[in-house]
Amino acid sequence: MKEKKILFVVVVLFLSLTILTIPFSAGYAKSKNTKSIKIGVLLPLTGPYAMWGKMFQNSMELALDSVGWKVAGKKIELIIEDEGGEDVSMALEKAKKLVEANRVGLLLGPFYGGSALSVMPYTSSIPIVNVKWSQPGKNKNEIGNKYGFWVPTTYPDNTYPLGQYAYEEKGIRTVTTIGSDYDCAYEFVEGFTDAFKSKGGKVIQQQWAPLTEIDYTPYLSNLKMADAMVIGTLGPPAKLALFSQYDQLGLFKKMPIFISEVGTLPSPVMQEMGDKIIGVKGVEKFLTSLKNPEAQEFLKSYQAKYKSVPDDKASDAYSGMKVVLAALKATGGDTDPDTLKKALLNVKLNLPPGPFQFSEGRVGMVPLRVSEVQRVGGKLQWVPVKEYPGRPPYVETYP
Amino acid sequence: MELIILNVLNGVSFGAILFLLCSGLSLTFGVMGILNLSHGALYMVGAYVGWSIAVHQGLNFWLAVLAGGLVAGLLGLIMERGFFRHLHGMINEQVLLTFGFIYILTNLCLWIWGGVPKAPYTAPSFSGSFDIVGDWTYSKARLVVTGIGIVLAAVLWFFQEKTRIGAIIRAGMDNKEMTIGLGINYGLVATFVFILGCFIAGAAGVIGASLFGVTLDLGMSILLLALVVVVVGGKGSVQGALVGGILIGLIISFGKALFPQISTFLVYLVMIVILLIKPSGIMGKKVQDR
Amino acid sequence: MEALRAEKLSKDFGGVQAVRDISFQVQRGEHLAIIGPNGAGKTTLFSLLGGQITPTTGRVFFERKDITALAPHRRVHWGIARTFQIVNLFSGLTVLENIMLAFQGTKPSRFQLMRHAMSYGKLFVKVEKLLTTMGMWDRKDEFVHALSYGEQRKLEIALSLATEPKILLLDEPSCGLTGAESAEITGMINNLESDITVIFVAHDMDLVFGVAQRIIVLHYGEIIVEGTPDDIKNNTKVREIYMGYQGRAKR
Amino acid sequence: MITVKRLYRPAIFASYGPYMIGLAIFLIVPPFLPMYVQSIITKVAVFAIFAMSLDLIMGYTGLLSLGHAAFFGVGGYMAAILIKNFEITNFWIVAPISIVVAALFAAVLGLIALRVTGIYFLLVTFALSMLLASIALKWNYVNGIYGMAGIMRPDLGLAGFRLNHIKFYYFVFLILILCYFLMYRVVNSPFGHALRGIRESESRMRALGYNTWLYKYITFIIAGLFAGVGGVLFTYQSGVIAPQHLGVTVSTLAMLICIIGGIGTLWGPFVGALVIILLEYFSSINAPERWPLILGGVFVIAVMFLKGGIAFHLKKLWNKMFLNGSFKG
Repeated sequence: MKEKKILFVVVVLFLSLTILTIPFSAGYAKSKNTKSIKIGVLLPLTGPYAMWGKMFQNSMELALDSVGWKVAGKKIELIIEDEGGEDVSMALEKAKKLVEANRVGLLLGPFYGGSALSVMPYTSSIPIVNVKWSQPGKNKNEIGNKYGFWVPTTYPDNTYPLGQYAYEEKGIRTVTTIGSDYDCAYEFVEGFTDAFKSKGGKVIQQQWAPLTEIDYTPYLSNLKMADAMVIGTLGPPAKLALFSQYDQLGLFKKMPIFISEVGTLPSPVMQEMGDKIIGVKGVEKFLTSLKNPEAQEFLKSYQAKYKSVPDDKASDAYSGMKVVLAALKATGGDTDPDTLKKALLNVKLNLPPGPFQFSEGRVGMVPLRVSEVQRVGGKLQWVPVKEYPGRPPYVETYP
Repeated sequence: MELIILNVLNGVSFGAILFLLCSGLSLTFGVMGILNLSHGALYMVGAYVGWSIAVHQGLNFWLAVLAGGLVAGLLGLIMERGFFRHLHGMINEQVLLTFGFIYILTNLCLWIWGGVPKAPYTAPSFSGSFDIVGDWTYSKARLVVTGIGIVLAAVLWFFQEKTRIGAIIRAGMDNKEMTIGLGINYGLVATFVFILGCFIAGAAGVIGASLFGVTLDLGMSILLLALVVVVVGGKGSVQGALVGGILIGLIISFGKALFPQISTFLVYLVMIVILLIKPSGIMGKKVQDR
Repeated sequence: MEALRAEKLSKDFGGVQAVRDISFQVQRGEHLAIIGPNGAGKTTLFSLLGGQITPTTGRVFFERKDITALAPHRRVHWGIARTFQIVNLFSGLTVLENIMLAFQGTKPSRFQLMRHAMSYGKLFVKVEKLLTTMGMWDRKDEFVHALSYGEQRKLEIALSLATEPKILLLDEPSCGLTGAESAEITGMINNLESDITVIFVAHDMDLVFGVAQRIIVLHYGEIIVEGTPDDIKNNTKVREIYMGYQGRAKR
Repeated sequence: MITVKRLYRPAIFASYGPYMIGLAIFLIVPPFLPMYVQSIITKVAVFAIFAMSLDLIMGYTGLLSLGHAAFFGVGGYMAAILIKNFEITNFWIVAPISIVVAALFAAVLGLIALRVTGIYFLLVTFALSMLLASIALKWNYVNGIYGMAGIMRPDLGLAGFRLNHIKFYYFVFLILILCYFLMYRVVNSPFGHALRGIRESESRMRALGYNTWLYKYITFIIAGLFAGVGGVLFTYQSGVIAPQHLGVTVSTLAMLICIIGGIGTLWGPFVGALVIILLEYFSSINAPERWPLILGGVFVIAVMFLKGGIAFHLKKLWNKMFLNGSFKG
């Protein structure tokens, strides 16, 4: 009989747990005070991109600390939800909850491309301003959303300067490319090759690996020798393994590497990888070695509060929040979509990567820096070698 | 010409990793009839533990392999004693239970080691490469891994075919009731084999990490491959896991080189074909239709 | 009228010759017993007749039609039903549900998707009649796993009777039963309708001599003797096989 | 001589009580809930249909499939393709076609899967669904890994009648009731009884004249059809359908819903869907970083302690109160 009792208790506990959570969150919807500005945020706290979730949260909170969590006299309330990783429908459910229950004035995120595509139709139908620090692809129904803003530039524009640099400065004439089999990687490679081919360069091989790839050695041993190898972007499982496999096949001596995101090699990982990655070139907006005051101030305050080195994506989130705060200041805290949209469009601000402004197609314009891995004072660092000023995206956008 | 040699080497070394992973899974599946889907998660936990020991603390690589194995073995003990003991023969309960463990272990790893993927780490004597053919060089780590795979295969084969415990295990696989009838404490042997399987998974994680590094969704992606190998190789036999592993490794490496578009389908297609022609796998024991 | 005929049936399992060119005939309504020591190939022969396994050589005829390769479930539709040596019932279902399934097995309504299973009045009448004759009507709502072994054995036979067979193959119907229970089984077989042919395998000699009109003795997969119960009783070879087993083998 | 058409006529309320109460709750309460909870309850109804279809083959026929999400995903993808690529918006064209396509897939895959039994059936169905998922992952026509998004509420072809949140919920709930009724008939028909027989002992069923392979094959198709219904409604409800909705995570979720709800009863999966979908959603709201831990814990607790599922215990509780304890499992 005793065992039956335990079972019964478990069942009752079980049901009460689920019933209990419903009113809790429903009641939550009742707190509608207009004094504070509510900002809803979708972050990848679980799933394959969980490493950036925490970093985004830190950077945003850092930006809010700098204004004391207040703008135009109103308190700012940050409501953070997990966008989940693989299940793109979860991001949409959370967006609905933020809009309908928490009555957020504007929505930040989600980060992962799939989640962004599934949330986009919902946010544009309400409408609600949706500022993102993930890079937009050329996909029309993403970049076509009238209330969508992207702090970083598009994928192809991000790697366009790298293609120019490779041809003009390094005298590279032929390249072979590798990337994961999804549109983010296609467009990163496309940006590089558009610039490279427009100068007269030749692409002799393109390889695409599944997103969940674990072992890149077969692709590397299948490489055709060219002046350089270009990496689009690789699925999370083993992107770092590619570099050590590249080294184990002795290819660093034969072919320099150009990568499209400096974020692929964050600083803790670089120290682990060691000297083999010296000379790898990449392109990014924010680098810890930048000299401008905003960059140094962001770096120092991030390291002081979180004891770790911020990377380019952290700077995107920090810049994103700074831009939003500037726009909210301009509108006196009013989050009406159209007024906020106008305010965002004429935000001009100096941010860690440099002077920032939105293009008419609502894509962020900041200077891009081609940089190289060098050992500076005993630590491996990304050192800028050439700066390209921010300019409107060459890819078609829809103002 | 070198392309073929390289691909064969890649296939065999990747196959060795798959063997390291699947030998444990195949044993536990064969001996206890339990399909432990969280085997991949144990592989990942082992790899993370190995990273902490080898890179974080900077200790000897082989100590990391041992540590990874022990932690995974301990988890295996908890799983077997606490849960699997009550679920003999209830296959869908087992599948659900092990799937629950995947969720738990992955989130625990996220909690303990954070989200940043770990770069491949290996013993100092194995990093680097050596010239084999033309101007191509080949990584020492991959050959070491292949070597470990072969050595483990020999040890497990000897353990299964020649030792007394091995005989008990094989008898148990054929007819469990009869083995128990002979007065052998089959439960104890089964538990020992389960923990051994998990130990091998954890150790394989560390060895595999010397090639692939460690990330959070390694548990799931490696599991899918492991299931294919166990089916192709045949459950319960060490030789099956080795042959299955090498075969799948070769299919994958040649698939990626020659027709990358369909390499992922290929693996599942092979699994389905084998399941239809010979459900017990290439080397597996004949399946009695109870 | 000839109900069943086997011609030179033989079956080997990877070199082991379980049954070697067995031929015999059974007339309609006749009660035939198949006896022999363990391992004589009785169950193999039985599975060949039931269609569970197909013979290596030889053929089986049912009312002169060749059914050697006919699938087991098709044979039931032609009127050949069988029971199992190890009780093989639907233990998770009630006695009533077991019998309903058995009755439906050969009826077109078995594929009916929409109508409620319990709404077949005519079928229900037959079920009620069979269960009362078997004396299990009051146990009809009982789960099979709650029945006694004897009742399960009776239900085993009831299930095959429910398919209204022309030929009834009983695999050791009284195995594991007490004297009284096996006597009950003997009585039940004897007052079956006269046109049902019964072929059964047994060790229980009272059942054999109480029911069989003809007996076949198998030994090492071969028929060594065939005849009426009296011939078998005083046949020297049969006595030697059985006695030989009790006493020291003379050879 | 008993001539009653139906043998059982116990008191109406006692045997139909649970249905009435359940129906009342799910018809009256939703309008008062906030909109996003309504969409979650709609997701519960969608997964209830999907889990019931899995229960047909798992609970009633005893076949363990780890790839049932394949038909769920195929139904969803077919609807998304018709809406996005063919621009057919009328629900009464999109839904039937998608459901039929899902059933066709079940017919084809069933031929392959039913050649093996037991743990190998589980592995073949797993491999088949992962094969479909990896095809969807690579196929640009269906937008690859991101899947197809931006699918609005179904247009029922009635001029001026727009399905907003709550109307869509009632629409889905109506389809759930219809599916439940159809599956209830199938399960209690002679065909349904034969399925239970196959679960108990397939060899005995063959000896009684049933072509057991054909029964399993038909059930596989019926289950695929209802899974397709779930898939179509999921695409409308969530607005997106992606490769992982074909894969093993959704199949295991359905399996968990059946186990927790209680296999072998049709309304078990309904209770299971309610508990699991709500738990998954609200645990991810209240513990954004640790919700997989909670969900994983629930997996383990459910399997270890809830033998027979919640429905079993609720029924026992219900019978104790009303049928003074004459409870049969």
